[in-house]
Amino acid sequence: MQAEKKASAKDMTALKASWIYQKMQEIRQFENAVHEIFEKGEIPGFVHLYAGEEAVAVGVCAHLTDKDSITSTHRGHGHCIAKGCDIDGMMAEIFGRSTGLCKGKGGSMHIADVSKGMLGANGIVGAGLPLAIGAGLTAKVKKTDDVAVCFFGDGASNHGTFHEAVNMAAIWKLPVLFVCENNGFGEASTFDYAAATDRISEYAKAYKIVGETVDGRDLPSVYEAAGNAVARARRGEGPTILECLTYRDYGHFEGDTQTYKDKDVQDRALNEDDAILRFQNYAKSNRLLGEDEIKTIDALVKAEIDHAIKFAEESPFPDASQVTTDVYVSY
Amino acid sequence: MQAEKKASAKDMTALKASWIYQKMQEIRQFENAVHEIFEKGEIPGFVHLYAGEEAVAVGVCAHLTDKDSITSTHRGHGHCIAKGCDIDGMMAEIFGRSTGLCKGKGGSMHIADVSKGMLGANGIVGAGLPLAIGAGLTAKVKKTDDVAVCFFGDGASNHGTFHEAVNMAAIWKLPVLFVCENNGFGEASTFDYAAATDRISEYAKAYKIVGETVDGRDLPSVYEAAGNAVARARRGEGPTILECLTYRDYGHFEGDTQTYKDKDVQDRALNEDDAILRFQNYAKSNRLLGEDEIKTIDALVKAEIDHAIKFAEESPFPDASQVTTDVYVSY
Amino acid sequence: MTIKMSYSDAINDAIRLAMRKDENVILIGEDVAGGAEVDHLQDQGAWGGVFGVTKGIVEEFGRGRVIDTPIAEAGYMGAAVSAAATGLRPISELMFNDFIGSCLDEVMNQAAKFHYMFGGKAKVPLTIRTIDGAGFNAAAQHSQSLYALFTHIPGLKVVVPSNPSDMKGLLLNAVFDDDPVIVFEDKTLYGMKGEVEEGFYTIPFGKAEIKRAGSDLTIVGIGKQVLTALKAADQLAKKGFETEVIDPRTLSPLDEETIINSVKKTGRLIIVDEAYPRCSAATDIAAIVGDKAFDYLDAPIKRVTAPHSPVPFSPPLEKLYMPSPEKIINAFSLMVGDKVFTTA
Amino acid sequence: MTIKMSYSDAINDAIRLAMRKDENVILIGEDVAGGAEVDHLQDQGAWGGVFGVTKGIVEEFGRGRVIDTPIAEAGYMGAAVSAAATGLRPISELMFNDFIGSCLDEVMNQAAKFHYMFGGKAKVPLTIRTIDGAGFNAAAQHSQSLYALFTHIPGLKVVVPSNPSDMKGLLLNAVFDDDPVIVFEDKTLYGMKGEVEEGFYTIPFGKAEIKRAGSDLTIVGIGKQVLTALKAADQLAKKGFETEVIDPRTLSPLDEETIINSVKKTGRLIIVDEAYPRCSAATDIAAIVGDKAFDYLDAPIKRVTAPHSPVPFSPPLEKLYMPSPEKIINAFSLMVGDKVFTTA
Ligand SMILES: Cc1ncc(C[n+]2csc(CCOP(=O)(O)OP(=O)(O)O)c2C)c(N)n1
Ligand SMILES: Cc1ncc(C[n+]2csc(CCOP(=O)(O)OP(=O)(O)O)c2C)c(N)n1
Ligand SMILES: [Mg+2]
Ligand SMILES: [Mg+2]
Repeated sequence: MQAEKKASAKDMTALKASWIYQKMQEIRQFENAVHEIFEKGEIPGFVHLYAGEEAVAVGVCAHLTDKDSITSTHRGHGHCIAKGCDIDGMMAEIFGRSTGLCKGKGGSMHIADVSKGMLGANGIVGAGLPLAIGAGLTAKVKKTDDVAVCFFGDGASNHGTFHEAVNMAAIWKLPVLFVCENNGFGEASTFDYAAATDRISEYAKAYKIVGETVDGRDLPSVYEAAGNAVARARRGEGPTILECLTYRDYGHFEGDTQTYKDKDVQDRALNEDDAILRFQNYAKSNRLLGEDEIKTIDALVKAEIDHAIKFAEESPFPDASQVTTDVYVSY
Repeated sequence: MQAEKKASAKDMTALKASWIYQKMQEIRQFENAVHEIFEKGEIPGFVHLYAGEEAVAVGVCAHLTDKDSITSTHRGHGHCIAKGCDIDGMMAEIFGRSTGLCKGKGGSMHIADVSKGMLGANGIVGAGLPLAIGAGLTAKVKKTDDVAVCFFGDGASNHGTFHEAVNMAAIWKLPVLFVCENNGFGEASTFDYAAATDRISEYAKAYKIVGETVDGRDLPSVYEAAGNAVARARRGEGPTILECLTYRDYGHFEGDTQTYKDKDVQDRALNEDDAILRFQNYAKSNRLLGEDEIKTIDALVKAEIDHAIKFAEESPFPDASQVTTDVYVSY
Repeated sequence: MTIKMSYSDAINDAIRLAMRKDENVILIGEDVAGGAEVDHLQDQGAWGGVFGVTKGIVEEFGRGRVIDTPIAEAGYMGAAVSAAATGLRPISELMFNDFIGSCLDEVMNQAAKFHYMFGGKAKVPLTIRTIDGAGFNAAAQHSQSLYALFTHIPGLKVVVPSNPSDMKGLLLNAVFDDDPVIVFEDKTLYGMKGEVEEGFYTIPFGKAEIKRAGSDLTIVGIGKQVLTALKAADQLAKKGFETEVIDPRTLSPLDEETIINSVKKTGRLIIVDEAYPRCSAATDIAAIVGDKAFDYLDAPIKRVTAPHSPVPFSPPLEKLYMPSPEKIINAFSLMVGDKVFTTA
Repeated sequence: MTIKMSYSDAINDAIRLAMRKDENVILIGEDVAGGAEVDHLQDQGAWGGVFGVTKGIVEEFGRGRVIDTPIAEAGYMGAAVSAAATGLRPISELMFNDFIGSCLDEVMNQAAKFHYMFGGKAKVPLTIRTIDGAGFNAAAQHSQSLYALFTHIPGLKVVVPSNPSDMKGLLLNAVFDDDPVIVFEDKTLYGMKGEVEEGFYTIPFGKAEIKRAGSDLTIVGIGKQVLTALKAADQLAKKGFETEVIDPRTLSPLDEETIINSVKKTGRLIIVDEAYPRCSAATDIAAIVGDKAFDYLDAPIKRVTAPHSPVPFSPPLEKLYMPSPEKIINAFSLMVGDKVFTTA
């Protein structure tokens, strides 16, 4: 097998950087908007915000097409946006409207768009890991070069499905990328408490697959590592565990008092360690994006989000008949 | 903390060797007898024989008292005998008689004797792993120095409960010894196929606990490694994964055609690599047991097993009322 | 002496009383202490569960007996089972009953069967606390009411408290019961206030409570649906029908006698259950009563349940999904003939 | 053209026909090929499942489509769910239905709910094959009949074939159905022979079969218990009672109409179900019929089921545990008054 050229963040084009920045902004502004609307009491149910972790979803999905699949978590808005889900449809879904991506039946924790390869946010921690194996298996059986990416949390890494899924991906050499979003917490419990290991990527050794830990607030690091892992997967070289160290800017869910958070760490995350700020700086110093372009994108995204909110608010709730439709394809 | 003296097989007393040899013989002869009786059609249900793996159960249980707990598997007869379960009661249980250890309600796959710290053979692969954590937790909460040993197979190591249990034992530093009986197969599938790792003890590194692999057909190796692991657990130094490489002399269950077995490997296991033969040689060359003593034990065990069979055969089946008793303590 | 207390506080109170009474009682589950091992965080700041129900308990009893677990339901539930078999009385929290998919084996094949499989020689005094119920827009994976699954399984006891006072007494009974028990906490009831006896008391299993007496109709409500039944009873009373409302309190064991005696008197039965309709607690009670009180029935037994659908997220859909006083009254009108209501 | 074939061979035949028809059909599970990756072992020597039901299938279709898995039910069942959602039609074997404790989430919260939660925009054409049934002395963890748990859950279809011909047609229907389906294979029926149509055919879900016509009594048997019902019907015929025996074939959807029409004719219903009695298929059918055929019932609906106990190991206990023709006849005698039988 001939040595493959390694991907490098240096190869990022201005076009790609612009896409990346827009997606990061979309996630951030989407989440900030949901946060505010939730506080006003206009959004029902449980909502888990992705703000702060944008570099992970976007840095990974930058390497994927609609034919590639991702599985997600309860904290799924970021994955949806990065994978190309319609933002109006997402917002309407969170509002429980008939125009939502799932007709309002799923809500925040179950946004999905299979046509975009987004196999659903998931309310069950650890559930996405085996699901990613299935998408990888489809690629293998159908002999495509599609890959499946599994986003999961540090908390989920302690669930049995992590072990079962990684082992299966390894023995079958499936085109699967396990992306751990290690934000240091599973709800209120710390990763340090709940996991014996220091690094989730450490497990890779025992499974004889590639494991790597990167700074998950640094877009270029995620982008580069994910690029290499996705390329390996497409070449049939099997799975990778990619651990991204990150932080969630909001609480575990909306309404969380966050007593377990360290103020200093939170401050740093919201300021100098902010993923978007860091990518702005990177893109500017590497002449990928200019200040003007950034402002344009910021404004464009603001308009998108405003539109989404309006769209959602003006959309009707589902019709009564919808309670019992879509249970089966046929029954 | 002062350096603890390491246990060594060299410290094995003649008395211990005699106990060990007797237990190994009891297991072997018990299983051979069950095999024959099953072939004659006198034993109902599913039966999985432990013959060939005696060095593991006995080498480990040699370090335990009735206050220590073990969890077991579908292949549980060996664990029961090594932990001191009554052999008459075991045989009667396998025959489904009212005098069985479980009054005939459990059968081969569910023999248990909590008073001996034997928490039950188990029909569910992987189930014993979390159960061992519970016994370890009881020891920790009650501040005893009891340990819990979990016997599990190479096949079970791929189940999610393995990961969940080992991680919990590690973060809580529980007095638990995970003993993997790696006999190379989970039913008809090989360990090499089903597990990405080469060595189950390899996982230990990621959990930051001690892991070791020993020749599981060599009693002294198991004895020594288990002795050290049990001592560490009693001292509060946490869990160990002890992988014992072994082989099952019979099929997965009685009735198995064993097409997946390699004849040469099987031949070696039944002859020069036989665990009992090897321990005989060891005990003789280390002057722990003489030829006469061995013969005496062999005969004594034969009488025990004959007695157990007779006891079982002559025992009545449970009374009809037993169908619905023991469902609850009170209802 | 009684004091006014919420459903949530009644749980907290019961757990503390149990832990004070017996040092073998431990509390284990995800974030039951909450905020484990964060240096700057004192125990008093810890979450105490996702709804704060167990808040403060770690302060009183310490981390040795209030144990936060990794997200590993099979692992910690299995641990709780054998901790129970080896001498503790664990209260194990399964955060949402919807998560039983990760640890059904430990409950169904281990906890429920040890006593029987081992010939009565082991016991498993385990209490599982878990959250059920729709009404919070928590969508399909966080709104189920899965008590039927557990009622199906011999060896388990199933408790569905509908108010703070019952919750406290039934939960305390669960902890000191020698069999595995699962207690359902309806998430929409946590804020419900009620008079609760101070100090230690237990309510036995298998004893239904007649919440309201009546002679024209019997309604059995499961868990929170007792409240829906009471509302319907109020409305029916205005139309001149006296309803007997029964809260079975436990589904396994089930107090068949109280229900059957009531139906013998009223001749009519409606079961209100927000769970899925097939192979459910509603069909269970209907089948039993239909058999044993056959000669006394003046009308078919009606079940007012969720439809055979997952729980929808969208608030108006979820509202339609749930049983309601109107649906109960509709069912009754079918039983007695519509015109009663059109003339009312 | 029909040929004589065992229940086991009918399954094997159905799987092969499905895999020939559509290359997206794969077979996945523990040892479904059997003897994976042993150098000296050719595919033809491979086990083909723990009872040899899928023997030879790997020879025809290769390891790419017949996939042995590690012992990781959550892992491979979850994989099968999303393989289905991304374009395959997996047949996933859960070796014994008792093992559902390791993968209920994948079935209950993922497979069953995707279509609904995602607003109808995803489908999960997954077939789960699993072994149930007592009678083999396989004890409490390998003898359960857990179809009620699945019937409870909206989004799943539940199939309980009682003979080789139904098995083949229903299994083929399952594979090409666009919803998740679970098919129960009673382990004690694998050797049962019957006439089976050659080649590809399907039997639609929700269509019960009347196995025997009669006017005095209706018996609904679930799965293997259809056979017990038929034996009881023979014995009752000798006493002058004509029994209609109905095999519902699928529990979800349930052919209520056929059962209700029969009861309207006979006025009497016994349901025979070897599963646990509470919140069961038996209570389900009893509740539905008790509601919808109330005016036609001449006697209470009786359920002949297992007791509320785990399955005992000891052969005589297991025999007592199961439904039997005698128990059915006893139930009938209670319905019509004992003296009919004492004089017979
Ligand atoms: C099986 C299961 N157990 C528990 C929960 C409750 N829960 C929801 S999110 C969460 C924490 C997850 O932590 P992590 O995986 O690190 O993701 P993060 O929230 O940090 O993004 C928990 C325990 C659940 N939804 N599913
Ligand atoms: C959860 C579960 N899955 C599958 C099975 C079926 N089964 C019984 S034993 C066995 C193989 C176990 O292999 P291993 O753990 O290596 O133990 P061994 O039989 O080699 O002693 C399997 C798959 C089971 N009993 N439980
Ligand atoms: Mg996290
Ligand atoms: Mg093995």
